[in-house]
Amino acid sequence: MEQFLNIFLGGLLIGGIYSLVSMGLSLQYGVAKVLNIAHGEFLMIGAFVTYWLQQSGVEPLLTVVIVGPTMFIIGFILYRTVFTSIRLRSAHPGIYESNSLLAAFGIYFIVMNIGILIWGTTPHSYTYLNQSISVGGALFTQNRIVAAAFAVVIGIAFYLFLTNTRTGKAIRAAAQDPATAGLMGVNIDFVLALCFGFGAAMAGVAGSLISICYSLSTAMGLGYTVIAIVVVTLGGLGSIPGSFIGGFILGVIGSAVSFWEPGLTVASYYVIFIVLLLVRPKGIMGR
Amino acid sequence: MHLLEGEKVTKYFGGLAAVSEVDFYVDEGEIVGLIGPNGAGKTTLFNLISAALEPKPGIIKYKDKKINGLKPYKICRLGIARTFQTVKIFGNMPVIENVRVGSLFGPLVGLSTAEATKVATELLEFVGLSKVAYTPARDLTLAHQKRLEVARALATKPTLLMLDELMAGLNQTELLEAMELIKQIQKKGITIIMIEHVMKAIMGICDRIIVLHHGQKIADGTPQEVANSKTVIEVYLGETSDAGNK
Amino acid sequence: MDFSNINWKRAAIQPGIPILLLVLVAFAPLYGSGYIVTMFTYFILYIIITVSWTIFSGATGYISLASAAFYGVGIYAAAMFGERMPFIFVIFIAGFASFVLAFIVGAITLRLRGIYFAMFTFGLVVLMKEVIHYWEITIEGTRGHFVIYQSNETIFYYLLGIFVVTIIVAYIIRRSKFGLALASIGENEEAAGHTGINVTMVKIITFAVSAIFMAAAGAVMATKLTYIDPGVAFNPMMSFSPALMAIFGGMASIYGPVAGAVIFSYLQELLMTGSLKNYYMLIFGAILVATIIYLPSGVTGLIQNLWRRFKGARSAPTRG
Amino acid sequence: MLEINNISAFYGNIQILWDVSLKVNEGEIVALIGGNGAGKTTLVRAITGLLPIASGSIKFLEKEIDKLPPHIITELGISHIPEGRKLFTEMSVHENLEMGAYSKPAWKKKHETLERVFKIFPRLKEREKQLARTLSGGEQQMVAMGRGLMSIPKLCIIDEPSNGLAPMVVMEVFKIVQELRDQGITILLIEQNVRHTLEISDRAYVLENGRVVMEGDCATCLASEHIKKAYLGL
Amino acid sequence: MWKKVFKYSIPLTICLILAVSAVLVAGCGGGGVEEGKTEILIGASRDITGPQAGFQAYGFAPLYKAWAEEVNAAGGIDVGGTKLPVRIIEYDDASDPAVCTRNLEKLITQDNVDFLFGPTGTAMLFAAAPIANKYHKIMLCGEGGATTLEPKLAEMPYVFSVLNYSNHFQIPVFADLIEEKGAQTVYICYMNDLHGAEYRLTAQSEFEIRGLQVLQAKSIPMSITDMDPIVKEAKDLNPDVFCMFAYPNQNILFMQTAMALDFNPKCILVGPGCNFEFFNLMFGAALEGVCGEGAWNKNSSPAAAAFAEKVTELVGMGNQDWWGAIVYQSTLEYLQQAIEEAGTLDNDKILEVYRTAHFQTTAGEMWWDIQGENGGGLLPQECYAGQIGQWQSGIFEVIDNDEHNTAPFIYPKAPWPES
Repeated sequence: MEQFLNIFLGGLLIGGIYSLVSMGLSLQYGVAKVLNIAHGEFLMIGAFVTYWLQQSGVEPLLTVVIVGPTMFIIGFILYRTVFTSIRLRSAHPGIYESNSLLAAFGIYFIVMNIGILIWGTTPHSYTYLNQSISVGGALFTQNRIVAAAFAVVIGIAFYLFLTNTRTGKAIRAAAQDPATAGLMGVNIDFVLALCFGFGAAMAGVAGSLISICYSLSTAMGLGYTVIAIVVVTLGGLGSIPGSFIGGFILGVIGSAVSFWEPGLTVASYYVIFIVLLLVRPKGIMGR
Repeated sequence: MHLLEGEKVTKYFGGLAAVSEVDFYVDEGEIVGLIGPNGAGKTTLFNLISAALEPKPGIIKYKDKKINGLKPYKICRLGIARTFQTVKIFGNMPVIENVRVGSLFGPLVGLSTAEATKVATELLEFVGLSKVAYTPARDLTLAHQKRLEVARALATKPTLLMLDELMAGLNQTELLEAMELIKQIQKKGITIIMIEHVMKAIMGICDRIIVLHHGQKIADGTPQEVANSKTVIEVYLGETSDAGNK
Repeated sequence: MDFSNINWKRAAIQPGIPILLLVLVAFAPLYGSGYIVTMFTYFILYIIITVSWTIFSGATGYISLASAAFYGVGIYAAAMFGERMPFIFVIFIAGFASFVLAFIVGAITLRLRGIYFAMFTFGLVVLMKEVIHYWEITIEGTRGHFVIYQSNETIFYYLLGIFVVTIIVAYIIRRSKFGLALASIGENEEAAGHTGINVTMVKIITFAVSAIFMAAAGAVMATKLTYIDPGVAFNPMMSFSPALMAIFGGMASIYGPVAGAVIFSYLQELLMTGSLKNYYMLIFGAILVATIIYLPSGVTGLIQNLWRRFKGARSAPTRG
Repeated sequence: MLEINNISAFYGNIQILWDVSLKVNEGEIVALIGGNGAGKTTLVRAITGLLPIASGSIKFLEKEIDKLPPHIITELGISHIPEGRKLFTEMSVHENLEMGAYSKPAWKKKHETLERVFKIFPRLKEREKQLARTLSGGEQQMVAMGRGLMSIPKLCIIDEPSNGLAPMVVMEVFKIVQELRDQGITILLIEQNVRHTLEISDRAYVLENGRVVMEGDCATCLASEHIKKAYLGL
Repeated sequence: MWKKVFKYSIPLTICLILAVSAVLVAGCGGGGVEEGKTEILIGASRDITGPQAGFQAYGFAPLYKAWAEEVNAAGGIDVGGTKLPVRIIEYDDASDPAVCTRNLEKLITQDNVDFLFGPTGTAMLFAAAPIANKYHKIMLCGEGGATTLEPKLAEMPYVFSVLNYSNHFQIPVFADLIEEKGAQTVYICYMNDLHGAEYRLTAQSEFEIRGLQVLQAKSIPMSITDMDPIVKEAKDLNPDVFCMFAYPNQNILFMQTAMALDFNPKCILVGPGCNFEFFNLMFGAALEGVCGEGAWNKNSSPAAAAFAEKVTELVGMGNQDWWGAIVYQSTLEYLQQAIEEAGTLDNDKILEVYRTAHFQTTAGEMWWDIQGENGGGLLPQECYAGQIGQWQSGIFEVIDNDEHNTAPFIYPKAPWPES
């Protein structure tokens, strides 16, 4: 029972963060149609900014307020400068998708290496809320519970934003049919850039949350990108609730594999991904 | 024996039947027209025959052999060639290369390169594109691109040629030329099944017309029969009277 | 036979210059210092990988990120069989193993839409790395293998041989009926299918053939590395490099990928060996983004455009 | 109200529209008819700003609109009800309608407009919470039209509303179009269903191969030999 | 016709220009004939921007640099009568073995270095050793060790492995220590790379020989961020001894997790990393009784005391390495004396000296244990200052069961302090 709680609750806790990262990618890939392989790099930058601010005495959870908007602006500008022009130059959506994938790889190299030049390659960490709490005999540190709670709150808040506001509805409309959304008077370039910005902001915030419970290094990004891609495929392309739930599912699977054999965790994500692509590319929530 | 025969051909997209239980046949040497309003399932039916899609359920027979589920290239090599509603040419290749692809890969026994070039040149002559043989295909006008598709289809040495809206968007002169071209193709002994909206063309050259509506066949007969059919006038040509009440 | 149509000058120049260059490079070990041989070895390596990448991905537009997997298969073949048999057999085994792997991967994935194919192939590289790594650590209790080593000149000439074969095969594929089929698939897959091309087979076979050269090059390079582990063998950079080099060089002709490979491996030589590895990666990324936005047809495309414009400007007065 | 002067437009290298001129006066239903590929949809794309025109001008309420982006044109009061309905299938009927009122001025009044739309299409009120993809074809067309009205348009471009609908439903749709005109909305109706269209319209333009081949009031058109032959199959 | 010629000749000309310029540039860099040596060049491919970069930058590099400066300040190394200064050329490989081999080739064939220093880490050493041997350059492998390299050393006469590693005395010593104290069960967690794999294999066999039960041997990936599963499982199994064979970052993570989840076995061995002073600064009192691989400290000998002060000054507080520093320094001193004895830079002549000579160094008398007939060398156990260390009141005490030890082994360790 304790073992089960350890695996299951531990999976849900990390799953909360996976959800947040994946919802960000879902916006970028599902709506803006950019398979942003540099997604994890925004997370890395977010984590390091938090680390940096924490070192100069700022409460880590408060840095979310700085990291989120900053990453949003960076993502927004990036989309307007790089991806909009790729989109306008591409003859058809297929070319846009593959070119933006390659451009995202370029951005991945750029951002990661800027990170390395600033922060080096050695891992960093700080301790914050490092006491543990017992849940039915299973121990969890406070920082994880706080981070997961934060992630879930942000995720739900964003979902409410999507369903209840004018801009949120425009994003959902653009996700389903950008051309028609344009007919409704939605400025598509703007909305797609907005989505990309929100995606980057979510990655950044997830990075901040990760930094309060795990150690960080400039090479951490790609791992989270992979997780996000798997979750987005799992949850169904462009489905925000799908990504949210998918994050928890992958968290639990990852947790179970880690308990059994930590060396195979990453491999298990790829196996899930490959099987999904072959068997059900639409994802569990896709139609 | 019919050249091509379909029994209860059906195709669902999602929950919606795009083509439902359509029986049809095409005899050797005929020109068959396939008409119906937008969304009636004409192109879907074409896709089912040319194996871009697989009917579920239903049987399509060609020369008395079941051809459901074959790959498109097999269908092509059996002798069924097609053109597309929205042109699908190889835009960056020269015109003649487009046709050569057809003659190199289309027939059951492929031609040698030299023969293929010869055949391609002849076909371009036939459809009237020899002047632009070496320009990239994407630079042609829409009418010429459609002709190019016909030439490419002919290069595969088909018994049955399927033309999807060959005449859409053509002007009066081009239209007449296209009709002439179709007649010429028929003279070569090739059976034709064509989707068309231009009534004049359909009525003028088809031996038989099949009318689809909402995925169902509502009429099948000579142009005269179809034009006089009450159902067709109601649902397709648009009768003024109380059509809605029936 | 009619000889009047043959353009003798062109016939001499067209293969002439590449052959001259090849001879020049082939004798590098005789006149160059030890390091020139090593440097040229890397140039040739990247040309092989990039040209063979272009054989499939350039023609069909399917972005394959599996190059590293095939290269890695070659490396592992050398590590496993290098000591047991003559090296030339090892190269053949590497090529064959890679062919089979690519064939299987192609058969199950080439029906995936473009971007999914790219993701799948990338996943394949990482998965192979992780699984072999795990196998070595937990089952064998070690990581990596030693590879028999060979003199720099031997390695150089092996690679040169593979290079020549790759270029010839790429040229033949481009010029043959098969190449026409590939180009048709790249232009419009659906129409190609309906024109009688066995789309799936053509794609799978090309994919598998292009993998042969990558693996063969990997097998040779393994002897240069002398010690290999999954991280070296399945380094994702080997997947990105050919894509960038080909796109940067331009894929309309064989020269494009060659030029791209030479430029980048020289840049790599300047920055990566030395202490600017991270700057290399940074520049690599920046050029990748810039190329996609500003140079869709690559350097060779740009030069051809400029040349056309230059020629146009020069001949304009005579026309007017 | 809408004035199109001698425009041409291209897709890639192919010219689709040749010197097309067209006028819509306030309070009219103007029909634009023509076969597939005649250039109707291209013309609409040019008006709504989705396709740049090569030459000529488009004026709406005396204002040049041919260089404006689509969302601004929508705000000016042109609403486009697209061919094939193009609903946001994973959103509810209510949300689809709300999207119609996306432009800022319309958003402010969306509750009142919604009431009006529900008055015209009472059936939509019953289905308010349903996902759009669960509706029948006719209902979907109603959502599309309702959505078009949500932007409080001055000019409504309705693209092939009868497409793929059962004959009975087609009649209903055309009735609604007339109703809209009676409520003071100017309409540019694009149709293949020539007879019905000409019956409810005030004036008509016939587009063939990207050129306007005939214009005039509907009675004349219906009587024309050309129309009879080419479109009515008589 | 000329159009066609132009069409093909332009791309070809570009290729030609590129190729020729490449030849020229490379030629200028590497073609020089050496004549009248003015300095002794030592090449190294190091992890400057890779995962262990911090240790390279603060822990290891300053020692080598300081040695070179010291030698140069004294006028250089006496090579057959002329004193030549020493220069170290460092390239970055970011822990990528492929780049490392390429760097070494560049150092040897283009920069014409006289000697090589080994790269950082076990796997890197594997990649580097064959290259050194291929080009007949003496290589002093500092920060790495590899059991599987041992049999190969017999065929690698130019490779000298400096550091003590798993079966090269550390784990056998540790196994003796815990066996003596009556430990029964062990949990092993190891990094899934060569370093971890080797320690795990050695540890498993050494423990089992002595009748200790290995409850679990689990590998963790380099990228691990969550040690909870490992620590929770270990806590369930309740071993007497917990061994963690991973790098500092994972070890720090383990320490934090073990404290947070209150996992406190009788003995904990973590390393490498534990041998650095920063572990002490980071964990303070919590580190009491934690063992690590190494070791030496200021109590090892008077020379060591002086060297400890020098090291602190060189690398700064926190970066002192209580495992390798003293050996690296001593082998450098050995190299200098060997060159002077040989009176030439000819690697083969110097090799002769290496095979037989004993020299006095900071760590005491030093000589090499030559493998096979004429192979490379390992240091014998007597030449090390210690094998296993344990933190006791802020000092990394040597606890070996021989004359090297500076303090007795404390078993069981103290509980974690209340936070």
